[in-house]
Amino acid sequence: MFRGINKAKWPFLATFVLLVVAGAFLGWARQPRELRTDPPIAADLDHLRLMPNGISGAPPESYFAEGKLYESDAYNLSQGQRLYDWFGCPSCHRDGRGNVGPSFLDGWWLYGPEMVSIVASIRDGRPHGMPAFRDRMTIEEIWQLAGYVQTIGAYSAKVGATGRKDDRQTRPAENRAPARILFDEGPVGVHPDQGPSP
Amino acid sequence: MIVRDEVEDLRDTALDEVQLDRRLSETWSTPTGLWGALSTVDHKIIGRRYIYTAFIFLALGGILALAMRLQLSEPEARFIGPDRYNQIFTMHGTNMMFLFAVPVMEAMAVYLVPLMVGTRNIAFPRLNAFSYWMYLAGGLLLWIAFAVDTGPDVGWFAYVPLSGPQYAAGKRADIWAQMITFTEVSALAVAVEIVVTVLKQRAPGMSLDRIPLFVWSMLVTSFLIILAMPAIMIASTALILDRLVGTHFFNPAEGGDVLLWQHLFWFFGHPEVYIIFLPAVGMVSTIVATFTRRPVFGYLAMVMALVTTGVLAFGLWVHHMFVAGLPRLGESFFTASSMAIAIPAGLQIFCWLATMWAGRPVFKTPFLFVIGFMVIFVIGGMTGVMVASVPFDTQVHDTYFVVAHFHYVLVGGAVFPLLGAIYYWFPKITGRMMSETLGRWTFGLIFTGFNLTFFPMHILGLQGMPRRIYTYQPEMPWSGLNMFISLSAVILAAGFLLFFIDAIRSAASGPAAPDNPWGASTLEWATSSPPLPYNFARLPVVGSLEPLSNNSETLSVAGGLSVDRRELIVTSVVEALPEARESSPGNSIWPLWSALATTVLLIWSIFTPWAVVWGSIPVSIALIGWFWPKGTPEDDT
Amino acid sequence: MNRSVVLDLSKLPPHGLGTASLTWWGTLAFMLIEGTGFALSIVVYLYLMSLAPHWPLDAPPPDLLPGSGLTALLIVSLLPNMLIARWARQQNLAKVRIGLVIMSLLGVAPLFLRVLEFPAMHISWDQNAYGSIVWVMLGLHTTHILTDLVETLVLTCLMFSKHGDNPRRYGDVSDNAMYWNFVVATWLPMYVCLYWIPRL
Amino acid sequence: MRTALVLLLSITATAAGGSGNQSALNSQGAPAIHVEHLIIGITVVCAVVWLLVMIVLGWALLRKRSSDSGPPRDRPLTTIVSSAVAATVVIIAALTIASFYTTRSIGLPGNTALTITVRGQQWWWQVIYADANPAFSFQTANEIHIPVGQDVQIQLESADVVHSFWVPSLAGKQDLVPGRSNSLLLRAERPGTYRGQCAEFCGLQHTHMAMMVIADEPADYQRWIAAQRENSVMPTYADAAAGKAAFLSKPCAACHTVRGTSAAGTTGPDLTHIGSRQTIAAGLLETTRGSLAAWIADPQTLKPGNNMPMVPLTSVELRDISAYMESLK
Repeated sequence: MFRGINKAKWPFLATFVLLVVAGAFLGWARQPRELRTDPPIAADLDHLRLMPNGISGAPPESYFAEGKLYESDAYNLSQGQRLYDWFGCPSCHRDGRGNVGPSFLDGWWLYGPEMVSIVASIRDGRPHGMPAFRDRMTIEEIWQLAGYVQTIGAYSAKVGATGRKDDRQTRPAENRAPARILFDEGPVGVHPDQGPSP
Repeated sequence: MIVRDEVEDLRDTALDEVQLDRRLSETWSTPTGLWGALSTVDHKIIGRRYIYTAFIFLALGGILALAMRLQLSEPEARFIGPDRYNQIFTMHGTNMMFLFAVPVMEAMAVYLVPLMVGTRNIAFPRLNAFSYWMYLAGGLLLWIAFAVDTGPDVGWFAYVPLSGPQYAAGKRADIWAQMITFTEVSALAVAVEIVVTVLKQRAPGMSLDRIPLFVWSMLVTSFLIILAMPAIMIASTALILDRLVGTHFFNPAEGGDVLLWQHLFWFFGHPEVYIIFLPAVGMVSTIVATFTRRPVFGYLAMVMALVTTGVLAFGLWVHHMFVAGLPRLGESFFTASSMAIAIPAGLQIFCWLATMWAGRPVFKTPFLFVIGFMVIFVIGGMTGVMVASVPFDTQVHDTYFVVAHFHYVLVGGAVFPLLGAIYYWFPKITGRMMSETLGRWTFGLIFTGFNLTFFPMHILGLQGMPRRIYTYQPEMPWSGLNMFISLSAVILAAGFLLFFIDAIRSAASGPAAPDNPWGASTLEWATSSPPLPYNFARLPVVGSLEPLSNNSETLSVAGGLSVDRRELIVTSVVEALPEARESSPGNSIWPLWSALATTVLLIWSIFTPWAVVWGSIPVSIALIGWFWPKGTPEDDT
Repeated sequence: MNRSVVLDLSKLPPHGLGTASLTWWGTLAFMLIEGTGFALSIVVYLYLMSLAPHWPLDAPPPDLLPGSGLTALLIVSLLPNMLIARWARQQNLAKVRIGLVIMSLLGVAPLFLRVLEFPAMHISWDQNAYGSIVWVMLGLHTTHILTDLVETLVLTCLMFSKHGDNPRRYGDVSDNAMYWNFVVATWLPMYVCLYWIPRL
Repeated sequence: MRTALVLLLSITATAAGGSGNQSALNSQGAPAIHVEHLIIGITVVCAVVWLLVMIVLGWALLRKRSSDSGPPRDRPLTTIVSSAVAATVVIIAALTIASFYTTRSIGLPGNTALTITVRGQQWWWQVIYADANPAFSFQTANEIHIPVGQDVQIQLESADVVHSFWVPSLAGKQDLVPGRSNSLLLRAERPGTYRGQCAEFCGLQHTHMAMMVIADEPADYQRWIAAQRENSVMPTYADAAAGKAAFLSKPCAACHTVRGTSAAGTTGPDLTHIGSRQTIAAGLLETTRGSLAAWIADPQTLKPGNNMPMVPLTSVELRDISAYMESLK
C-alpha cells in the first residue's frame, strides 16, 4: 500500500484485516437479535414436559435449538423486566422480596429454579394464590418473564442481567447479584421441604 | 546499541554533512522488524499509522452510509431491519466523529506539527505511541462489537434514558461509552503533546507571530480538546455507573436528571465540531498561501478568529437543546452566541477571499478542494445561522435539514480541506506525487456527488422527514428525493473510491517528489521527502513567518547539538529563545504494554466494577516499566 | 538546500529545569484536564442540587470529622511538599530521599481518613442522585491521591537506586511535588462543596 | 455553479407542491405560519449573502492580472475585509432580533381554554382529555382532535424515554422528557388532518410513531368529544359479538382497555373507540377491517420490536376480533 507499509508494517495490516474478518465471521455465525419469533417455534415453546409433581422437567426442543435464549439473552431479559411490571407481579412479589407471594431472593424455589418450573408456574398457576397467566400473556412473553424472574434471585449475575429501573430505588438491580446478601430480606417464612402440600 | 566513538559528547558542529547524517541515523532510526515497529516512537511513523487507520475507518463509515442510503432509497424497504439500522446509524456517527474526524486531524498534526515548528520529534513521543494503540484498541472494540451484533444502537449522542440501564439491554451502550473512553484518552494525550510541542519545541526564532497558521489552529484545537473532553468523560462514566452499579445520575425518580446528560454531552459535543473544523481552517490557510503565492492576508486577524472561535465554542451547547424545554430567555442568549460565531468564521472567509484576490492562484488539486470547501462550507455556515434561531430550529431540529446542515459543515468544512491537505502533503509523507489528472476527477466526483446527495436533504427536512428513521411510508412525499439522494450517493462514493485508488497507486508507483514540490514556505518543506528519522540534520533558525520564501537557497540553522543521544531544543514560549538542549525519549515497547493493560481494564470494566481494582495492577506495572530509567543516554544525561 | 549555521547552542544545558522542562508543561496540561474534570463534577453536584426540593436528598449532612481531618492533613502535607520541591531544586539527594519517605507516608495517611469519609456521607451511591455524585466526587479525588501515591513510591525507590542522583530525577521529584499541590488544591473546593453546602 | 442550479431546481420543486400535510412549508396554524415566514426570510437573506460570496470568490480567482504589477498593497483590502465583517455583524444582529420576535409570537399565552395531555410511550402517543368531572375524562391514542381557530395547550410528558412531539404544519417541535413536563401551543386555522411524527430517536420503532391532529369545526369537535366520552358500543353483528368474547378471553384484554367491558389493561392504547380513528399502530396503517386483521395477526412483521406480541389466534377468531375492533366507532 503506502510506501510506509513495507515489510515491517505488513503484520499490522494483516492483524487488522484478520480481526475484521474474524469479527465479520462471528457476526455471521451469531444470530442477530430476534424481534419476531416464528409462529411454529413460538407454538413449540408451549410443549414443555413437567415431572408429575409439577417440579422441573424437560424444556421444549426449540428452547435448546435457540441457545437458551430466554435465560441469557439481554434483550429478552429486559423485556421480562418490563413484563414483570406490566402484568402486576409486584402486587404480590413486590420487587422480588415477596409479600403475599413468595420471595425470589431467599434462594428457596418452591418448584425449583429451572426455567421450565418457572414457566409452568406462570403459565398454569400454582396453589395458594398464584394465578395462571395462560390467557393473559403469550407463551413467548411467559418465557421472557420467567428468564427475568430467574435473574432476580440469581447467585451470580448473568452477563445480560438487567440494570436498575428509572424508578424509585428499593433494592440493588439484578446485575449486581447475589441479590441475597445485598440487603435484608426480612423474616423468612417457613418453607415446606418440597412444594406446597395440596 | 549505539556504537560509541572515542570522542565523548560529540556535537554536530564537529561533523561534516555525510558523517552527521550517519550519526543521526544511528541515534534516531527505528529498527526494522516487528519489534522495532511495535516499539517505535517516531512521530512520522505513528502519524502515518494514525492517518491510515483513520482513513480505513472513513471507508468503513462510508460503507455504512451507503447501506443506509440503500435502505432509504424506497419507502418501506426491507433491506435492513430496525435493529440493525439503529446500530448502523449509531456506528456511522460514532465512527465518523470519534474514529475518523478527530483522530485524522490529530494524526495530521502528529505528523506535521513537529516538522512545521522545526523540531525532531513530538513532545512525549512514548505517550504518542500509547495514544495510537489506545485509539486502535477503541476502534477495534467498536467494530468487532458491531460485527457480533453488539454494536451500540442508541445514537452517537446516546441520550438517556434510551441508553440507560432500563431501555438499552445488553452491553451495546456500554461498548459505546467505553469506546468513548478509549478515544478520549488518545485524543487528550495527543492534545497535551501538541500543546507542549508548540509552546516549547519551536525552532529558535519562531516567536508567536511567526507560527504557521496550521500550527496555531492545532494549538487552539488542542486546548479545546483539553477543556471539552473531560465533560464527555464525566458523562460516559456516569452512564456506565448508572448501568453497572445502579447510580442515579439520570434517574428522575431519585433526584437525577435526563437533561443533565444532554448538557454534559453537548458541552463536549459542540466544541467537538470546532475540534474538527479548526484544523481544517489551518489546512485551508496553508494551501491558500501556497497556491496563491502570497502569505495569507490578515495573519493576526486569522489567529484572533481562531482563538475567538475556540472561546465561543464553549458558549453554544444549548442550541442542541432548543426543543428540550429549557427557559426561552436562556435560549435566546444561546441564539445570540450561536449566531455570533458566524462573525469570526466570516472574517476567516473574507481573509481567504482577499488572499485569493491579491494572489496569483495556481489551480492544482489541493487548491480545487479549497475552492470546493469555500462553496460548500459557506452554505453550511448559512444553515448554521438558521438552526441557531430558536423558532427556526423548532421546525428543523432532528430532521434531514440538520443532517444536511452538519454534513455541509463537517464534510464541506473539514473533509474537503483534509482531502486537499492529503494531496498537498502526500509528497512529503510518502516521497511520491499523486496524480493531478485523477485528482481533478476525484474532486469533480466528490464535489458533484456531495452536493447532489446532501442539498436535497434540506428540502426533505422542511418537508417533515425526521432523522434516524429506518424507513418511511409510501404516502409521505419523500420517496422521489430519497431515491435521487441514494443515486447521488453512488457518485460521491465513486469519488472516494477514486481517491483511495489514486492514493494507493501513487504511494506504490507515483513519480518521485522533490523536497518542495509546491514552492511552499513552511519548514516541513525544508527537509527531504519523506523526512529522515531525525527530521532536520541541523535544526532550522527562523527569522520570518515564511522561512523558506526569503532566500530559498540557504537555510539558517543552529549548531552545537549532541549526536550521541536523541537531542532537540527547548525554547521559550513567546520569543522562542533557546533555553536548553533536551533529550527526546527513545523507542520503547512499554507504551504498547500499557495500552494493552489499559484495554483489558476498560473492556473488563464493562462487565464488573471490580475490574477497575484488579485491572489497575497490570496498568501500574506497565506504567512503572515505561518510566523506570533504562540507563540510556536519553534517560541519564 | 544549503545550510548556514547562524546559532551556536553548544553552551546550553543538556536538560531543561523548571519551565524549561517539557515534563513540567506536560504535568501542567494534565492538571488542566483533571482540573476541568473536578470543576465539572462540582458543576454536576450544584446542578443536581438546584433541581432537588431539599438538599441533601434523603440524608443528613455528612459528618464533618473525617473530611475535615483529611483536609487538615492535606494542608499540613503541603509544608514538607514545598520543602521537597526546594530540596529537589538544590539537587540535595539525602534530603530529597528523606522528603520522599515522608511524602509517601503522607500519601498513605489520607487514605485511612478517606475510608471513613464514605460512611460519613450517610448515603450509598445507589440510593439517589445525591449519593451518586458524592461517591463519584470522593472516588475521583481518591484516584488522584492513589495515583500520586504510586508515583511518589516509585520515585522513592528510584532515588534510592543508582538512577537517583540525576538532574532529570530531581525534575521529576519537583513535578511530583507540584502535582501533589494540585491534588490538595482541588480537594479544597470539593471539601467545601461536599461538607458545607449541605449545611447552608 | 452546480449548487446554485440544484438550489433553483429544488426551490421550484418545493413551490410546485410536494409538501403534504406534514411539512414546515405547508403551515396551517399560527405558530407554524410565524415560523414559516421566518424560515423564508432567513433563507432569502442567507441565499443572497452566499451568492455575493460566490461572486466575489469567482472574481477573486478568475480576474485578469497584469503581468508586471508588484505585490498589491494590503491597505484597501483591510478596508474591504473590515466592512465585510461589519456587514456580517449587522446581518447577524438583524437575524437575531427577528428570531427573538418570532420566539415571542409562538410562546404560550397565559391562559388557554383547552389543555390536552400527551404522554409519549414506546412507540405510540397516549392522549388524555382530562376534565374536572372524572366521568367526562377520557383517553385515546395517536389521534388528537382540536377545535379550529383556538389556542390549545399540549402538555407533554413521557412514560419511558425522550420523545419529541412534532406536527410541522401546525407548530414546531417540543420534547417529551421523562421526569419533566413541557408544553406547546397548538393552533389550526383551517379544518383538516395534520400528520405529526416523533422527532427524537426513541428506539426500535421511532420510525413508526406518528399521530394525526384533526382540526374540527367547533360543532364537530363537540360532537366528537361527546362520542368519545361514551363507553364502547355493543356489537350488533354476530361476528363482532364473537370477536368481543374472543378479545376478552385472549391476552388482548390484559393490555388494552375497552370501556364498558372487562378489558382494563393499561399497557397498550385505549381501544374504546378505535374504529373511529383514522389510523392504527401509531399512523402505520389506515383503519380498515383488513389492516386491523393484518396488524393483529402479525404485529412484529409490520412494526418489528413493538410491544404488542403475536397472539396465536384461529382464523375465525382473527376475523371476529377484527370485526369487533372495526365496530368500536
